[in-house]
Amino acid sequence: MLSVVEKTPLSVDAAPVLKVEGLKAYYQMNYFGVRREVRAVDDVTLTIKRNEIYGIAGESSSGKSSLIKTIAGAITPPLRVVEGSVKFDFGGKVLDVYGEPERMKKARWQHLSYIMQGSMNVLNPVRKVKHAFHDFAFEHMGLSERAFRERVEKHLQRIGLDPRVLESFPHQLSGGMRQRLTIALATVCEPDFIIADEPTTALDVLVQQDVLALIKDIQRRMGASIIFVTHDMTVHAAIADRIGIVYAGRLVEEGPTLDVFRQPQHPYTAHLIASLPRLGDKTRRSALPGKPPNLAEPPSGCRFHPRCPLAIDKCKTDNPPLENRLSGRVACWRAGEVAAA
Amino acid sequence: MDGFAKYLVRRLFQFFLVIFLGVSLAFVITKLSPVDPVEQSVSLMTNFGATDPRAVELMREALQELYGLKGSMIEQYVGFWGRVVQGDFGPSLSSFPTPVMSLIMSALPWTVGLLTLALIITWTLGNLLGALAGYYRNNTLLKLSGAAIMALHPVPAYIIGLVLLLAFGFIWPVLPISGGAQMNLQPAFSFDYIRSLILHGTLPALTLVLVGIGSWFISMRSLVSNIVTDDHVVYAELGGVKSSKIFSQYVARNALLPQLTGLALSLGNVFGGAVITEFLFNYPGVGRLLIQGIYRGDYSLVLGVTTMSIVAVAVAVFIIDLIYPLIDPRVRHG
Amino acid sequence: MLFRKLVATALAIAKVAMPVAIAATAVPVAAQDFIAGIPRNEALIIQGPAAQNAEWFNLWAPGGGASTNGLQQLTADTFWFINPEGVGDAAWTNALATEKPIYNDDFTQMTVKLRDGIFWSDGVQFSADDVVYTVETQVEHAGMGWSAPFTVNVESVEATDPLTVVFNLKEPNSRFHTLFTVRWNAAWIMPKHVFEKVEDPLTYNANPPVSLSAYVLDSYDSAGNWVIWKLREDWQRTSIGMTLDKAPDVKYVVYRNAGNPDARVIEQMNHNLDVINDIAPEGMFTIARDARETTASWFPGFPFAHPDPTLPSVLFNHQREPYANKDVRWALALMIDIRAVAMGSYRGAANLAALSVPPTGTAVVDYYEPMQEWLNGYELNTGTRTIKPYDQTVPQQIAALVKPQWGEDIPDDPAQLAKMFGNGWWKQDVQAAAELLQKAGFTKNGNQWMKPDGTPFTIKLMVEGDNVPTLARAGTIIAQQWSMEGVQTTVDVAGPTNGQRLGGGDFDVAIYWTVETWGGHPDLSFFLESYHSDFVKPAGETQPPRNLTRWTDERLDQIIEANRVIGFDAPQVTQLGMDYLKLAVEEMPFIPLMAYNKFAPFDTTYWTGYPSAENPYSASGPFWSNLRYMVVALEANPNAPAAQ
Amino acid sequence: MFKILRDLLRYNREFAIGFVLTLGVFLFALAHFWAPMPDSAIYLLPPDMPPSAQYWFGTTSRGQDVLWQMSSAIWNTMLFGITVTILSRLLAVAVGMISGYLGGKWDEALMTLNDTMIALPNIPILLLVYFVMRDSMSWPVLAATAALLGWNYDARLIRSVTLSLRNREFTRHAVFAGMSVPQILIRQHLPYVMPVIFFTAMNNLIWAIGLEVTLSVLGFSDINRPTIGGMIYWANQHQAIIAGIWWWIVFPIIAIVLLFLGLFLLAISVNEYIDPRSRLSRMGA
Repeated sequence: MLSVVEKTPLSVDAAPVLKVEGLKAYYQMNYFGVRREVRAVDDVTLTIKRNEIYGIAGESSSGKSSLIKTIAGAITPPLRVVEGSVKFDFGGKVLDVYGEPERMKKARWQHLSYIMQGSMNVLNPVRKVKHAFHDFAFEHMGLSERAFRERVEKHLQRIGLDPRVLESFPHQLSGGMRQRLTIALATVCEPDFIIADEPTTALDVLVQQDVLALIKDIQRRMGASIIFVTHDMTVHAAIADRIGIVYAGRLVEEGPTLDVFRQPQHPYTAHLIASLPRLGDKTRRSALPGKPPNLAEPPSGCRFHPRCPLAIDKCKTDNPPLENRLSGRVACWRAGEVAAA
Repeated sequence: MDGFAKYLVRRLFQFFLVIFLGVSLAFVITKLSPVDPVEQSVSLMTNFGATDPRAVELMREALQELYGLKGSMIEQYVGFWGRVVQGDFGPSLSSFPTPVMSLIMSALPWTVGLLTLALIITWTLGNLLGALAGYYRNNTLLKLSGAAIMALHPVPAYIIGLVLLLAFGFIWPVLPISGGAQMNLQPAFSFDYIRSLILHGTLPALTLVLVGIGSWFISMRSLVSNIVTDDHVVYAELGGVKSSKIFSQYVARNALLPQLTGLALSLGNVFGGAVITEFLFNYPGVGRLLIQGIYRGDYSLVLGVTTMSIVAVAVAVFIIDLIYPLIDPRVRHG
Repeated sequence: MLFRKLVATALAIAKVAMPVAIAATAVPVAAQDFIAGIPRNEALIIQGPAAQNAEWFNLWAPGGGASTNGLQQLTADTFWFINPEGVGDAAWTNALATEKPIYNDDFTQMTVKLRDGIFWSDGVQFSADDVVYTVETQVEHAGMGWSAPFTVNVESVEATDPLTVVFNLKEPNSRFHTLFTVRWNAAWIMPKHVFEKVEDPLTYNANPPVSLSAYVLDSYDSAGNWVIWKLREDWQRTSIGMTLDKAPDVKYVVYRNAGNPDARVIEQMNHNLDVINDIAPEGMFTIARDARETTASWFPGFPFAHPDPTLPSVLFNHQREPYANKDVRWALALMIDIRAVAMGSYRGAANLAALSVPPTGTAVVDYYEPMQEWLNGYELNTGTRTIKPYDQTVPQQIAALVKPQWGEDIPDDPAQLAKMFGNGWWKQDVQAAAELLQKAGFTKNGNQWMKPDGTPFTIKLMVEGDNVPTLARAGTIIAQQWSMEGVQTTVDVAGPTNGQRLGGGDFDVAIYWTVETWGGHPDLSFFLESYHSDFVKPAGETQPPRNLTRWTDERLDQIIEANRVIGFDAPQVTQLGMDYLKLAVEEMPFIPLMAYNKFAPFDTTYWTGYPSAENPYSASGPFWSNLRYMVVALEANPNAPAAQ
Repeated sequence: MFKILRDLLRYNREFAIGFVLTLGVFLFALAHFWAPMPDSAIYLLPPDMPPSAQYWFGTTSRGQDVLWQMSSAIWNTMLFGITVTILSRLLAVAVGMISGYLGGKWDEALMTLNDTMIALPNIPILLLVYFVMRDSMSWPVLAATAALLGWNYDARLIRSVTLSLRNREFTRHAVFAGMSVPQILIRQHLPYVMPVIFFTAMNNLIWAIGLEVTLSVLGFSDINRPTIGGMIYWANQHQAIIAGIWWWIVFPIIAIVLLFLGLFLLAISVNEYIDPRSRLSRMGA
């Protein structure tokens, strides 16, 4: 199956910053003679435009984390890209993540930065924070040591951090401060594109709100695009312009946030949204039966069919393509019937 | 009390406990020794001369008095601590009446010098090679040196020493195989003396290096291959940080911390290796003193050397413990 | 042989690498600038003791080390010396004394005439006052080395004139002079002018020492690895110097601790160590094979070794059952195949002993040769029959065993063979051994002998181990032979506890020596005095040295008592000695095996004229005090590599 | 089980080499049960014969066949090493897991004791103990003594693993489910500690065999029992290397190095296989 042509109606004015086409990334292991192939990312196509915040949602082990790592070029064997491409376009300079690793490496931090999952631990525990800024950003800025320092301090202040944190060691800072610092680190070069993997997961709710507001604020100010992953639908609701739903390594639905929340097209999306707690609602949310599938031996046809309340025989044999529908795209044989169910 | 002070107090407590338990253990074991120093001396003195049986009786009594071996075990133990605190282990029985302490003090610089040098080389080289091998997994040269080091690793010190002794003392006799410096050369800060020290120290030090390097190499390599998957390393790679910098500041520096603790913990074992090496190369250090003490049944010497080595190892561990916070900020700032 | 090729190749490489140092002289580089500031060709390098008490040079107070690092060999002196290898009058040397001891009739007084013109190395003249001081000081200080024998024996000592000393004894003692007669060592004379200024002679380290002999301390290593002695300017003013007609060639003597036996062999082959001993037979053979042109030894060819006047034996603890029974002892002796023991322990290079006296020095002519006939006729009753156990052909049998390896070194003449391998030994006779055991009430169960009480007869055979490797090896072979004949035997390595366990009676059967002699004199009082039953301790108490088996016998006491009251040189001494030897054969209190052969090769690169079986003018081990006679007799090798 | 072995052999080169080496040495050691002569017998063969068709590894100066001596020696040395390893593993696991799981005062006390023992130079202490025991120092006693000195490093490692498990969710579940402490430690935590035990066991085995060699070479062991160290002891007694009887020392050393190499390769490859964490990391999130 080759890439599906991009037909999103929203793509009229801006050229896409990121183009992911027919991306397949598998864990391929020859594990003591047991050949295993885990299809963590299976034929994903999506584009992200300038100034856009794109959220990727899904349960844990749905492959969403693998997807964003693959996009960031942050994968190590045994996870390998099998097919497809990831291309960034930074002002006419097109970078193929898997085609030109050297050029890609140079572009990092200047054009593309990354906020890692578990970003509590991304700072080197034995060095002061200032060294991290220096290592990551100094070369890209072309400034003198002093000017660089001033620039960093200013940046920190803007983010609401006391510049004195530069002289601290990571373990002396609170979780929230460290998270802010990684965001500061990721944005200090004012990149065109930020990739964030579960940026708020480890934080408590209040800090989480704070950080979300910060991300959104920076994005507005710098005019960057963001792609981020989280399982937490409320975060998507808070900042994403568009969201994509991933199930078992596949993109099953995509659309403007508001539309997706209002009118999910895929039964899985519908379930995710329905399970959100609502004010004043005291009824227990119905849990989805069954477990996410084993990606090493995924179900035939639509991978959701064993858990799907709407499944029909066709779902068991044929894989539904991702097709435009309403303001977004969806991959379901019974897409139109979800709302009714 | 801040974290550092707390750390310090704990280490200090540990330091004294190690000394107390170690020295007591050594005392008890030594006192259980079946060798009677008086008999040992008597047989030394009567072995070669014409002997009058009645005279031997007299000699025996006189020696018992002289060696101060009277009194119960507890009395001897209490008295022993009193003397240990003053650094006085009494006279050596086999080198009577030279104080044990002065024997140890003249041997100690040799051992400390040899061990420090060998340990620095071993630790640095082992960790450097191990870290490189862990980071650059596909480098053929590093793979080969890794295989060589690993094959060498299990070979006991005695055998490595023996092979070196034969290779450079017999088959191709270019290095001295016995003693600490050239004969009739008085210790001085001169070219000749230092050259002689280096020549005589080469084979013992090489033995210790070859014996010790393997475990540092292996542990460092596995530490590094774990650390390279740590978030901060992966992140730095994604941040386009230069790989030489990642290796030195992100990988090696973090991996060195457990290795430093390992260094402190290994000192006791390293001393064991030094005993064998000194014995083999006839190196005038404390290890050889210890083996001689055992062979001669000189238990005040054995007790003195064991006590001193326990104290010395504890002091070295303590010093490393003090250095540790300088390198690991997490300990420094609690 | 691959290994030798390897060595040769490596040497070839070394030669290319260092053409100047090696190719010219065939001496490895290390030998050249070996001792800082001392020309190699003026120094005799002797294997020294393992480092011990480096700063200690007081010979008279207990303090280890001083006795074997050259101090007593080169600086101390006393009245007389006996050469343990010598025979007859030639073995006796008057050193500080001008003549032999003069006893009164009932042996309660001994007079010694001293040499004139002897000086201490600090210029003070030696006199009878030094001797008196030596005795009186040691009597006053109980811990000093010869304090005890002086206290027991000496009533008073006086200098009747500066060259005459008279000892008045507490009771008759015809062997009192042996206290001042050096075989290995003896009571050395103290420098009165030095010690009288010292507060406590027991803690005085005598550093630097004053010498009474030809050499004086030059320098030493505070770590104890080496001591260097140099020839005195006034070497002629010493007892040894007076006998020389020219200055000794050896200007420096270096006692050097060279490490384990392997290191010693290597160092000698590298020409860094002229005199060594205590190496394994294989080490000796290696030197003989690879460096024969530059090596001298006691015998020029096989068996090379120098026999010490000590007698390695199988010792039984007579206070433990069943070893008090002489039939058991004899049975165990007859189970031994001595040829295998000689081959296994010494690779055949053993000097066998059937009699209970070391087959060395004068004992060969005084005892072994005269008693051959008696030994040949000796009959042993096994309980069922009488056998003649002695076998005089054992030397020929061993010669046949070693001939394939040593060929031309092995003569055919039985007399020559007897010199090399001893006169004979007991023939292995398993049948007779079985009969003896049955006579003692033992029974055989399968291939295991059971004691009369019905328990299996098993033996723990104690050996010392590394210190005397050849004996450890002999022990394993004897253990195997006994085990094969139904007495399960295991070897137990006692290591440093060996001496103490032997003394304390904490053993069943051991391999060690319990007999030592003068070597150069037929008198057996050296060890026999302590064999008197008066000195045998009950089990659990420590036995004075020598009679380690705690053997008691009235006949033995009679011999000892008779020996006490005759003069040292009296003709009856030899007769009493033979009586003892016959008694020992009959009782077999311990099984004598052989002389304690020591391999003590000499490097002839720099020095020649070492003592040998041909010319046994001195003992050959590095630690014997009469080594001094060798040191002054050595001649510089004119072909020695030039000093650089 | 058999399938795993087959797969490992077929697909993991390190395992295959390690397996072949170890099995080879083990079979060689096992062969001593069929030796044509008792291993303690001496002078049954002509001494000092170099390796030949008749005596593959030559004969010793004591008239023994080096081949059969080695076979017994490796067996006895392995037996000693494995005994030390098992005993010291038991101690290390007990102390490490209890210390790690209980934490607090217990942890502090046990680890203080542990660190004290680590700081003690153990060769001198072993020599002293040997000295005291003398001939009652049989090899099992020596093994027990060595085990008493050889557990502390690994107790520390095991403790740190247990410590990290203590706060894991499944531990809390187990506590709520009413499992007793030993049950939790054995059923829940042991599987995670297993790889550490296995891996440290290899190092411990190496250490123990090194110890055996060292003590035997100095003559501080039962010299009647052939071991690798004992062979070298006897070779030294006969100055074998100097005398050119190199096969007496070289072959035992080669054998022991091969054994170690085999065990080491097995350890790292099996460790990879049974370690749930490394398996997890290979599977991805």
